[in-house]
Amino acid sequence: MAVMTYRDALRSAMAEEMERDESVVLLGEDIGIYGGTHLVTNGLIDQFGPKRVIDTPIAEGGFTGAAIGMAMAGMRPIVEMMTWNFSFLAADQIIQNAAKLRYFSGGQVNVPLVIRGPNGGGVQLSAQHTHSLEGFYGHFPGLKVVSPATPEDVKGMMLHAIRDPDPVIFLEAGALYGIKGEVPEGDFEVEFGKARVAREGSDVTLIAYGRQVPMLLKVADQLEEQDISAEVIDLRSIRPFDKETIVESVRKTHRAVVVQEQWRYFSVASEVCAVLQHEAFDDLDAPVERVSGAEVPAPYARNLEIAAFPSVEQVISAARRVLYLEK
Amino acid sequence: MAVMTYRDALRSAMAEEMERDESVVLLGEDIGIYGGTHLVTNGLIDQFGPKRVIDTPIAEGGFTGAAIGMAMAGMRPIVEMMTWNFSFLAADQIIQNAAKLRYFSGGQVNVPLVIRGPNGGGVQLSAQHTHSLEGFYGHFPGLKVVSPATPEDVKGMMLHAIRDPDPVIFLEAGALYGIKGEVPEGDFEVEFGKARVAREGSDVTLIAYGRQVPMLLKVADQLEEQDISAEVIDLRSIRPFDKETIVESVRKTHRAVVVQEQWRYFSVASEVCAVLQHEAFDDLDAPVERVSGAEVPAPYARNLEIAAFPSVEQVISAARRVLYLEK
Amino acid sequence: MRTAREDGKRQTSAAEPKNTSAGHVREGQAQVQFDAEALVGFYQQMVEIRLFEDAASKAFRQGKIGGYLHVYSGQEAVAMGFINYLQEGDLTITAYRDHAHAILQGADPKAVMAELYGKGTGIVKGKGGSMHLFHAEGGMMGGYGIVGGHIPLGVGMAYAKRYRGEDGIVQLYYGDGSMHNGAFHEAANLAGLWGKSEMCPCLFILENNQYGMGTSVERATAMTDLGKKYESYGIEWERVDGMDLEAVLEVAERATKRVRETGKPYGIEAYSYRLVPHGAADFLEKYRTKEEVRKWREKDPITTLAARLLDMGVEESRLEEIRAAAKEKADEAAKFADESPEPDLSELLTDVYAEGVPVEAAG
Amino acid sequence: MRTAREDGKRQTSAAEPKNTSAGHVREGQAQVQFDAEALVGFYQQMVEIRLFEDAASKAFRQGKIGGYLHVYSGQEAVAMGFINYLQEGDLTITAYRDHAHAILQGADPKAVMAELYGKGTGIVKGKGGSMHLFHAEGGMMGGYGIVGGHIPLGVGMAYAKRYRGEDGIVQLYYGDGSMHNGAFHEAANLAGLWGKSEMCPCLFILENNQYGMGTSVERATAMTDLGKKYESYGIEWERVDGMDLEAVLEVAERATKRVRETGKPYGIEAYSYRLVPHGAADFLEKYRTKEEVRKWREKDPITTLAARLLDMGVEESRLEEIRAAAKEKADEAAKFADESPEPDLSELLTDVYAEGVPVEAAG
Ligand SMILES: Cc1ncc(C[n+]2csc(CCOP(=O)(O)OP(=O)(O)O)c2C)c(N)n1
Ligand SMILES: Cc1ncc(C[n+]2csc(CCOP(=O)(O)OP(=O)(O)O)c2C)c(N)n1
Ligand SMILES: [Mg+2]
Ligand SMILES: [Mg+2]
Repeated sequence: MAVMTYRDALRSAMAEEMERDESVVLLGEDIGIYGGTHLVTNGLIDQFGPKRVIDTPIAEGGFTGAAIGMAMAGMRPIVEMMTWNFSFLAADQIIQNAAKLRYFSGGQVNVPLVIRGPNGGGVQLSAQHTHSLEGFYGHFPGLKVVSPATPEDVKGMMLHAIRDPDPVIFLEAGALYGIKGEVPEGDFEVEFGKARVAREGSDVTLIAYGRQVPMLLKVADQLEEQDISAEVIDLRSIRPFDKETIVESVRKTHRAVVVQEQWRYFSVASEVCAVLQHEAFDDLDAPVERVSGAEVPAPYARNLEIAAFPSVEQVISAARRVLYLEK
Repeated sequence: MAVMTYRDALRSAMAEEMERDESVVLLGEDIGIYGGTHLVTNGLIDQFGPKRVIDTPIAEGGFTGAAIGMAMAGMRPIVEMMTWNFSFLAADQIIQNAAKLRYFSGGQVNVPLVIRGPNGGGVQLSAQHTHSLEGFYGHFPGLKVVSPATPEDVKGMMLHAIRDPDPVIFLEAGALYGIKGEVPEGDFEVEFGKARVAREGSDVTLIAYGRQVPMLLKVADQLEEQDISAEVIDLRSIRPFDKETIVESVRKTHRAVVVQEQWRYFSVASEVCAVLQHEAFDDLDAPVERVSGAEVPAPYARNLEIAAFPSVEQVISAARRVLYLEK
Repeated sequence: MRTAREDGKRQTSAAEPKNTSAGHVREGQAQVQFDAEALVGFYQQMVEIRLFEDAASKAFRQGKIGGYLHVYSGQEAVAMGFINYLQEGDLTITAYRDHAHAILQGADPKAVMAELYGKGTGIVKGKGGSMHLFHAEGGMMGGYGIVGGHIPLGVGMAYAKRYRGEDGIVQLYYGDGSMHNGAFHEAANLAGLWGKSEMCPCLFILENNQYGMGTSVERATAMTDLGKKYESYGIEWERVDGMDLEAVLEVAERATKRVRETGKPYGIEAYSYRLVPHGAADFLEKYRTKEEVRKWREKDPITTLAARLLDMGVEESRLEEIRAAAKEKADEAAKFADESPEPDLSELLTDVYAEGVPVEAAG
Repeated sequence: MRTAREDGKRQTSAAEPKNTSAGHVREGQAQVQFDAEALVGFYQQMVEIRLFEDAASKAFRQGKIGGYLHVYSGQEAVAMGFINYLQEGDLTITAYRDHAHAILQGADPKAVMAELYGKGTGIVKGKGGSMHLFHAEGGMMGGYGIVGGHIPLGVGMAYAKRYRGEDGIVQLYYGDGSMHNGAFHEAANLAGLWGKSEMCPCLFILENNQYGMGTSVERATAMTDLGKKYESYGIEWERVDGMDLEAVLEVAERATKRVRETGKPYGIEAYSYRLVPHGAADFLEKYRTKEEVRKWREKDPITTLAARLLDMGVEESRLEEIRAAAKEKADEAAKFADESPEPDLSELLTDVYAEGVPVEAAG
């Protein structure tokens, strides 16, 4: 095991796989000479040259589409969305082409493509630069959508994503680039479709993904002080969606809180509630509580931004509500 | 009351408001000289001229953006998406500009804009031309999203939408353009944010929107033959989302089935489940059942397409499941 | 071998005098000539396509084909001419008006027709329909339904060809209506850029049939000299009369070779006309006059080629035979499609993912 | 009145000899001259913007400003020149590098700085931050964060101006990096088209500072003569040295008038240079050399204007006073921002809708 940051784990997954597999290339804005806005690709152009680390113009739809074409023709491109906020410009390519090509070609072509970049808010980038798009992309069959929250997962899931024959939407938690954690040495994969029990507990299940996972661990610590044992589940894989792990946990705890910075309606948290009420109807001792972002475009001012996202206090209070310790 | 088709009701709403309010214009592909692919705008260019019925190039992002600019500068444009499938190309404009402008301008500008067009499947248009985007757009604060299912609603909601100071995503049920129904004479509005009880019943609540509403009425008829009294609720307004009407109904029936042709995950049906399990936890005698489209891009072949969407049989069976009449 | 021409734009118009003597490529000359036998072969393929489209249109009217149906009638010389110069390993990609491209690249017309009918024997198993024909084995990388959406894909494929050290190229077909879409702009700009390092052997073939649905070029852009738009991207280009097979062949041979040799994109504007409605649901054609259509019908690439062949001494009876055989082939395709079974319902849930995800049915 | 020039492209370069005598618009001539007093006024405004940006950059380094911060230093002559010719009812729209545009259109620098600090006294109540300044009252219709995303809006606003029978125009600012985005292509094409019926008085002002973040024009497109891209849309255009205020003023006066009179779009390429990093987080600037920056610093529009004023006989002490006053103004703005209260928390939930929708808090 080595300790490294989320950012370095991500970079090492790409660099190692590029060493192993020449069909892997990177495309994106300022990922080469500039070094990557978030330094995720820093240095790779020196190592692999400009034919494999391709700086593109500001044309998310165009270069995502080109990467789809590359994937169809035998390459394994990794597209960097400088931030996922810009991916609305590539939504047509992602949803209409990448996700559906295998199907409407009757299986004649595959699209082994990874689209990655930071996602989520928290650093005052305001309305146009703050989105958490797990549910948005997760809605579409044909895509695989993941949201790793630890250095180990981001490396293992990236290695899996690059080797996956299908298009993968790789939603990194931008706010976590700097966090450190243990990462296994050598080549390893973290498979898709399996949620992770980040902490075991018995009284209540707390569910999240991305940057809300470390927050839930903090919440669990605080709940422990109140003699409440919280199980924390990191969904990590959004599509395929792992029902089993959350249902199993709720069978044990009988209570759940799901937390996301995403907007409440038609979201990942909605799905968690829908699944739990269906699969664990008789096990639930209280309605599943959702804690979501405020129903507003993200504001800039620091105090407003903080108020726009779920807080530790809100989650604690939701946990206490499902335990009928408060209203 | 006059009997007219959904299509004619829609056209009359636009034509009448254009007569009343000169700031209303239409933009879209082939809406003028061609008459509109679905003939919704047929004849309007003769009545209002090419400065008010603006045929555009095939540039959904560009003309949607231009319409946003028009709206900011005092006009009330109505954009036709020839079909909503093409709106992914305008997703950035809709989500990043229309939805958020009022907020990030600190209230300095409004975007009184309607974007309308047909949505949903059922006529073998296959993968790229079959989407039901209620949940997709409904996720974003700043937008109002509606999905009328009757001639009366489509007229009343369109009149409301045009006069609304905020951007409205107006998702028409393409498959329903030809259906007929009674429409009040004269000027009337159907307000947003209120679901409609399309049929009263006492044993089970069936919930849908768009073209699944007439289907549920058929289901209700068949259930009646089995002595099951079904209440049918047409959500009509997706954002704002009317929790009250569905919760009230379930307080009465204690059971619910929600039906959509949309994909299951992170969808309108997920939200309905999430709301009901939370607001009617103690009232529910069975888990809410979802009936959704198959988790595949829409296929072309008739038999596959039929199999890809919810059927009357599936809904009946779901209704019987929540009544514990079958497994 | 004649080297690729680097001198940019060149106009080949129907009015230009043609050398009618038999022969093939002539070194150092722009003109390529085909002898009567070769032209008869092209005639046959074009007639086969036309009659295929006629059969498909009839089936649509009979309700045997659902969804949309966009036929290529009037534009055959364009795909015929360019596809003639494809080599093993080359790829093509186009929009939804794709029947001709698939068939010319070796797709079995029976499988294509069966696709239109939505049958299990269809070329993409009945899953895609008319707009989404694929014949990947033959290099036909698909028909696409979102106007402009396939253009970036073609550019990326061209990069892949060079990146993988193959000498294949991409022929990228697209319509005049799609040129005003952002996807074209972004993709053409990438192509120009990648061409600087010889990483983009992509031949852009603008099928300018003068309308995008009901919108004429004049009503879609203020700058109607569409080919000139390539210049914004540093892409050299030329225009060709797409109603004239020989003119197309001449340009196609040279352009295809040039792209292959240089690794740079090159632009074509093939000027032609859709002699039929936009799609099977375009009943009124209010956007153009009968007179205009009639005038263009005189330039029908198939009848003009027939006249040329007669001039060259080919017997009318031979052409008649070709037409009869083509009719039979089209009818056979329709019969095959009609008699084929629907896809197995299990097919609904396959081909969504290549790996690892269980797919849920409706319900 | 001099009529608008219809003759298209015209090059105004820094090398071109300038008539230095005092005076204003001269009928029938391309050259506009300003007397020293007028130029001193412009100097003052440009210095104020520069020092505002310096104060903002300092505050960013101190952690008082969050998010992104993109300053305009080096490019002041462009906005100064064009905004000078705005009339009541005209609108502008730009990207995220928007402080200068807002201030030049009358936004209070205090409110702008407070916005950068995320305070309740900010020009958009602290909700938008640096990238989203609006001063709708003064016609400033916003700064936007998605590259290219605001361009279609500007075109639509121009349509609205004509549609409503107003004689206002739109000045639409955008960067070189955004030109390769589909949004530019689609919007410029619409503008050209609507211009045919005189429904698009939109002045496209390309702020070509030669880089989009770390990507030089050469690495973003094969066709680096950016202004020529206007021709694809039937939009006439000219290039101007955006480091030279007088050159900009001359072009701006004429171009603004022309757009107003014709109802047609017109294109400008204003060539300039970002003398500072792309944004406050661009530490390394690996994409350009120190030498290049140094060379361009010599053309700094403010120092060259100062030199010109000295030449014209303006006293150095007067310029010094202007700089001192501007510094004070910037410091005051920073002080105001610093001392202003955060937005009231209730503001989180306002301004989402104009009507009818209750907005839910987090939790
Ligand atoms: C993005 C998008 N917008 C609209 C449509 C509807 N549509 C289908 S074909 C067509 C016209 C396209 O014209 P052109 O590119 O010239 O091709 P042609 O049909 O003439 O071959 C339109 C508008 C679409 N399929 N995709
Ligand atoms: C669609 C989109 N992609 C990427 C970005 C990130 N980004 C912000 S500014 C910028 C460069 C834009 O360059 P240019 O248009 O030349 O403007 P300049 O910064 O030089 O004023 C980029 C890539 C963005 N904001 N929007
Ligand atoms: Mg066309
Ligand atoms: Mg720039």
